[in-house]
Amino acid sequence: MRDSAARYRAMLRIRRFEETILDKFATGIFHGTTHTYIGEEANAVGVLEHVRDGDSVFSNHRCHGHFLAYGGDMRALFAELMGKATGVCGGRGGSQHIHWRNFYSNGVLGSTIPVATGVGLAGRLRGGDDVVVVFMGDGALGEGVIYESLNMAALWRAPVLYVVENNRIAQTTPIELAMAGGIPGRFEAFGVPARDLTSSDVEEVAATAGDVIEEVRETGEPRALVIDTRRFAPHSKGDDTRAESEIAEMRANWDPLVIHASRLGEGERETITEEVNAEVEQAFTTALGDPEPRVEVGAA
Amino acid sequence: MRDSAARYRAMLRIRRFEETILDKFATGIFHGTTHTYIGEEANAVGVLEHVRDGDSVFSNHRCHGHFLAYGGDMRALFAELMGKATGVCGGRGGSQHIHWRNFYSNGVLGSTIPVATGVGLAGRLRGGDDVVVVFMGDGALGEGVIYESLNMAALWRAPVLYVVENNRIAQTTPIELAMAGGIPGRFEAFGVPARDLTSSDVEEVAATAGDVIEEVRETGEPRALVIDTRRFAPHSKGDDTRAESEIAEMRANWDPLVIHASRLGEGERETITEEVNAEVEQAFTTALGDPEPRVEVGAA
Amino acid sequence: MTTVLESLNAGLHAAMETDASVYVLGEDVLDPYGGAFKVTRGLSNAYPERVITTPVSEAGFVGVATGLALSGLRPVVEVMFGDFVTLITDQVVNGLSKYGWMYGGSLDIPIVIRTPMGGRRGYGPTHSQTLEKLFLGVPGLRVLAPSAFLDPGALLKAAIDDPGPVLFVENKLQYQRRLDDPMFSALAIQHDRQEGYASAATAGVAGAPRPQLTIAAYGDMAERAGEAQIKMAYELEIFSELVVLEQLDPLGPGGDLPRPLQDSLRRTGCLLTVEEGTFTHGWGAEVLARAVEASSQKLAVARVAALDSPVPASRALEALVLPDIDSVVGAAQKLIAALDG
Amino acid sequence: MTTVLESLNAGLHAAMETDASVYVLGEDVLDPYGGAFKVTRGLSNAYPERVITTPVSEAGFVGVATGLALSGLRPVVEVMFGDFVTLITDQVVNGLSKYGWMYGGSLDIPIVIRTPMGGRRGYGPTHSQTLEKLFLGVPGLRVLAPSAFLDPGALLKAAIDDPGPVLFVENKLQYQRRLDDPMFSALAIQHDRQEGYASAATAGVAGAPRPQLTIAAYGDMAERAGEAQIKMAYELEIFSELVVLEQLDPLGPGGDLPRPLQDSLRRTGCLLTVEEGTFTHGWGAEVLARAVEASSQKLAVARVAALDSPVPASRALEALVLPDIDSVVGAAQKLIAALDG
Ligand SMILES: Cc1ncc(C[n+]2csc(CCOP(=O)(O)OP(=O)(O)O)c2C)c(N)n1
Ligand SMILES: Cc1ncc(C[n+]2csc(CCOP(=O)(O)OP(=O)(O)O)c2C)c(N)n1
Ligand SMILES: [Mg+2]
Ligand SMILES: [Mg+2]
Repeated sequence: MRDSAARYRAMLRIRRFEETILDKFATGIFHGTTHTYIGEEANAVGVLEHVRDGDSVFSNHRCHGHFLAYGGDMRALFAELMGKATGVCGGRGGSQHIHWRNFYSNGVLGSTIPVATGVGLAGRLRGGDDVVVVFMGDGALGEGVIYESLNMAALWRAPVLYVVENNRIAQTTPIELAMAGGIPGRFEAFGVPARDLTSSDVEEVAATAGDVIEEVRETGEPRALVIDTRRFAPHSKGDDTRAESEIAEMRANWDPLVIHASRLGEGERETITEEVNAEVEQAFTTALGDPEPRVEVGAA
Repeated sequence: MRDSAARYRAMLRIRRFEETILDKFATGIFHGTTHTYIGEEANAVGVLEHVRDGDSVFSNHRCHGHFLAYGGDMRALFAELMGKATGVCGGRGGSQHIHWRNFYSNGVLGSTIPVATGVGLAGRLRGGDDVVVVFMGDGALGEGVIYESLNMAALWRAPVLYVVENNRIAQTTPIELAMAGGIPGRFEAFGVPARDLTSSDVEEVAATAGDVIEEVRETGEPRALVIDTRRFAPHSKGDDTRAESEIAEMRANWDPLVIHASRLGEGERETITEEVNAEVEQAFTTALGDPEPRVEVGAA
Repeated sequence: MTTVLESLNAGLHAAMETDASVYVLGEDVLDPYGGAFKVTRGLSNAYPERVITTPVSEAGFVGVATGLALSGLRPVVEVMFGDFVTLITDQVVNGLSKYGWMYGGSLDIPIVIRTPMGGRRGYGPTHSQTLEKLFLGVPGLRVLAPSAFLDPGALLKAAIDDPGPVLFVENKLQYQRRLDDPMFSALAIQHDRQEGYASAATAGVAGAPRPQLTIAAYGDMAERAGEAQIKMAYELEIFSELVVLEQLDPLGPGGDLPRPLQDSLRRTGCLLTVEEGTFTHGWGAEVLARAVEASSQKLAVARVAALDSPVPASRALEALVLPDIDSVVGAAQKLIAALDG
Repeated sequence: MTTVLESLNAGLHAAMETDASVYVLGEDVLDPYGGAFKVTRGLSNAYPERVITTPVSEAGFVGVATGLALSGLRPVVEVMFGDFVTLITDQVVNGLSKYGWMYGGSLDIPIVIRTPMGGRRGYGPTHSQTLEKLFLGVPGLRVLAPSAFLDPGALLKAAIDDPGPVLFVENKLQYQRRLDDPMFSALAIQHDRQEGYASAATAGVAGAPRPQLTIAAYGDMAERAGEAQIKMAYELEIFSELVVLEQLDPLGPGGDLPRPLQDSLRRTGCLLTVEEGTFTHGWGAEVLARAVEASSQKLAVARVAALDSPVPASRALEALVLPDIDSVVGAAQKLIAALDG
């Protein structure tokens, strides 16, 4: 349970990190792709503040925010996107394939869900009350392996929290064109109780997530949390097919930083902003100066 | 809509066919495997009597009953199981891989569900009111591709009836060990309305199936029908791990032939029985005398 | 100056215009986006009712497309990244490739599955692979790859007319290549039939002496091999014949080595296979095996491919793992040296 | 008189007894049934809490097992029929085989996926295939196949101890073979290391003259090749050396031809590869390619495999499509004839 300043800082770190990526992408220093988390910061920060040492976190293609909120090193993430030796995975994984401590992300939608379920199951088999948190988007819900996993999680009582970040779009496809039925119902149909939250207020997210994660810890059973959220930036770095007015409306009503800002004094906000700007600048410059990987590769 | 005698005959044809297979299997004339439909005859007969010429039917490993109820030739099915040239697929497919007119079966659980959905979609794109009926067991519901298919069926309005024959067991695995949540809910969660029917009375099955298929035809939308049923015989030809008392209870309370018999006069039943016995005997002997396939094979 | 991308896009437009039974399915294929790599651009504007954007359900929509094909329609399915063909393996191997045969041989399954393979964009291990080898040697399936040396759009249109199933393997970096690239003006290129409706191109530096070496390649690596061929001729006086194949499997009639490749090998007695996928159990192994089995003399042989490793994201590491012009040149030099020495 | 089935079952029992982190997952693996082919028989009675029967969710439970492996447990997964590996391709190719490498090289993924391939039982096109070729050449994955000439149970136990992922390819008809089959008493068999913990067996008819031909094979076809070898020696005076490999991929250190096969080829200069899977792009193509690449002299080579067709259900058609003893004999005769002629 963090205070308002800590949460503001955590969200701002993600926002500035992602802005820096988008801003500098054109220069070509980032080889590859990126999927920025701008607008969705409250989810990662609100959910992951409840994660403890033995817990595990699984993420998807849009993993920068999750990684930073988990406690991942900003310079190492910059370096990974630059393909440097100091990158989180030494430049092997890039933006979508990150692993550090108990944090894992993979670029194949849905594919991490059974794996996260297995890590949860292993926790129960070993004993203890570690939990697993796994993030997925609304689009990923098209993948059948997710439902195979939910069924096993419920059958075998795997302490896993399935978090759906429902930004109502998959790449360019609005949810209406991709999803029949409703999201919570898809979890409940497989024996996984689900909560639905429409908010990008980090306090609300943190409160609800805290309750559900506690529930998972205590019961040792799977739960789902569906968070209605908004993606402000393009899917990747490229063109956004959505109307500008639509984006403007989102930024006006859904910005977690704006919503949370009011809880801090102006001075406090300015200090945090300056410190975060400096931290990001510093992490970026350091990564930029980091060495390329030693060129020798062998299959695992 | 058939009369009682026709339904009795249709169910008895399946029963005798399957009994003959089990009875003769040990002799080695059937190369391969089999999954008999004994005890579930009311489903195939009650559902498929509503199928018209332009409609399509997809089946699974337990397809003999569906094929015969669809109108498939008994001698050709015997011949296919014997690997004869006169077999439904010339001996290529065997027990699980049958195709005749608009009837298709495949041995990979779940794999036919998207294909059946596509055939349904094609019908809607072409226009007209043909429907598709696809059968699956409770165990097959473990396959994720089924849920991918339901979602598309609902999104794109495919006129498909998904029939779950819930005999509460998959090979040797009781449903309690394999399924969390409930079956109808799994369809509804993906926007496919479902009906649940607990009965092996062919009249009840026919009535409910008739309503639902009519609904699919009129709305052009997918529906599900979940039929609680019982498998009397072993999964395949081999050992049955269930208690004999359990089987005895099933045979006593769930036998569609017994349940339906009361509606026919004894004389009528005897005539039908004699005729069916003769027909099956005849089909079997003819198939037995049929030629082996000409031995020449090339990939399609 | 048509690009491979424009040619493929035109092929799709032509197919949809001439045949009302052609449908396009895939993720994000609708305009204005027109697909992740823009191959389907303009189709949904022109034929709104025949372009269907799908949920992220690769196995499911390939199965649905199989149902369309079973019903006599001609679906063209896009799998957004070639890496995701791993999700459709069952529908391809146990489904659409078998139906025609196992149901007695009476059924057509006119489906085309298009997907872009390939790396060099830093997308990392799950978005950079060249995985067609998973689907080489699947009975009942035809595997094609367009080439800038031939006609990508025409090949795609022919594949759509094919009564049987086709896996159509594109490549991310190939999209921007020009069909009439002046870079290749130095090459004399001869076109032949390969098998069915697929063609082969045999290229040599115009006016060069007798070729010492045959290079067999396809797709984007064929174009890189072409650059290597020119470089070798002018800088190293190594003269080669490049045989570009549109059909990866079956290679030729009855699966035998295609005629143009046989002819070239008769001239050179030396084979270098080139592909972007990983080395072991790649396309080159079968080509090499067929060539050796068919040849009475001893052939000099070698294969150029990616290292047996996942594709790293980092530019430096990716360049190390993936084969390129210099890998072709280097392998050719070693082969020739071995012959001379 | 231990059978392959008993040996594998004993290997599983030994692994579960000596290592409490070993878990078994699969469909219908519980006693009294003990799995569709009985390989897991007795395990759930002995270790009820470590044997988990799964829903029919191949992709899902392989992914779940990957999670167990990531957590330091040692899952052994059974896929009921080898034909269904098509459903786990993504979890294998983009998941468990990559994690160790792509996450920086620090992770162990000690998972074993066991599955029975093979036909000759009339199960038809989706229950009779030999599909390991889909997974040959997947970086980070080791593919093993037990042999009655070696020690199936020991190999399985070693695979379970392996810190990396293993695909363990069994064969339906192989299960009933005897390890000490008197049929093979005529053979002198030498055992060598192949690569890692995998072994190779080199067999020749005792007291036979210098071998003319090397036969490379694995799994059930290796045993059929052994029968062919004896038949050829006594009936046709064709003398061969049979090299049985437990590891299909990587073949040897660095993927090179394993030592015992190299040695035999040096003796015979003639290679016949034998497998039950379809011909094109099979295991034999890579073995042949590696052999030719490694050899300075001209090798005589040929491959025995199934026809490039689905596996029909009918006994007559199935026998036509699948290779057997006579296919090996026939191919050997042709090779030898070509050498002499
Ligand atoms: C199996 C698979 N199919 C397709 C893609 C390509 N892809 C990457 S992100 C994306 C959209 C995902 O949408 P969603 O799950 O809602 O997450 P969001 O991007 O909205 O955060 C797609 C289709 C992929 N990465 N994996
Ligand atoms: C993908 C796949 N996995 C496993 C099997 C093996 N198998 C054949 S039938 C069966 C049980 C099916 O149970 P259910 O779907 O309930 O149908 P039922 O046999 O009860 O009619 C299994 C596991 C298969 N055929 N396909
Ligand atoms: Mg989304
Ligand atoms: Mg069942």
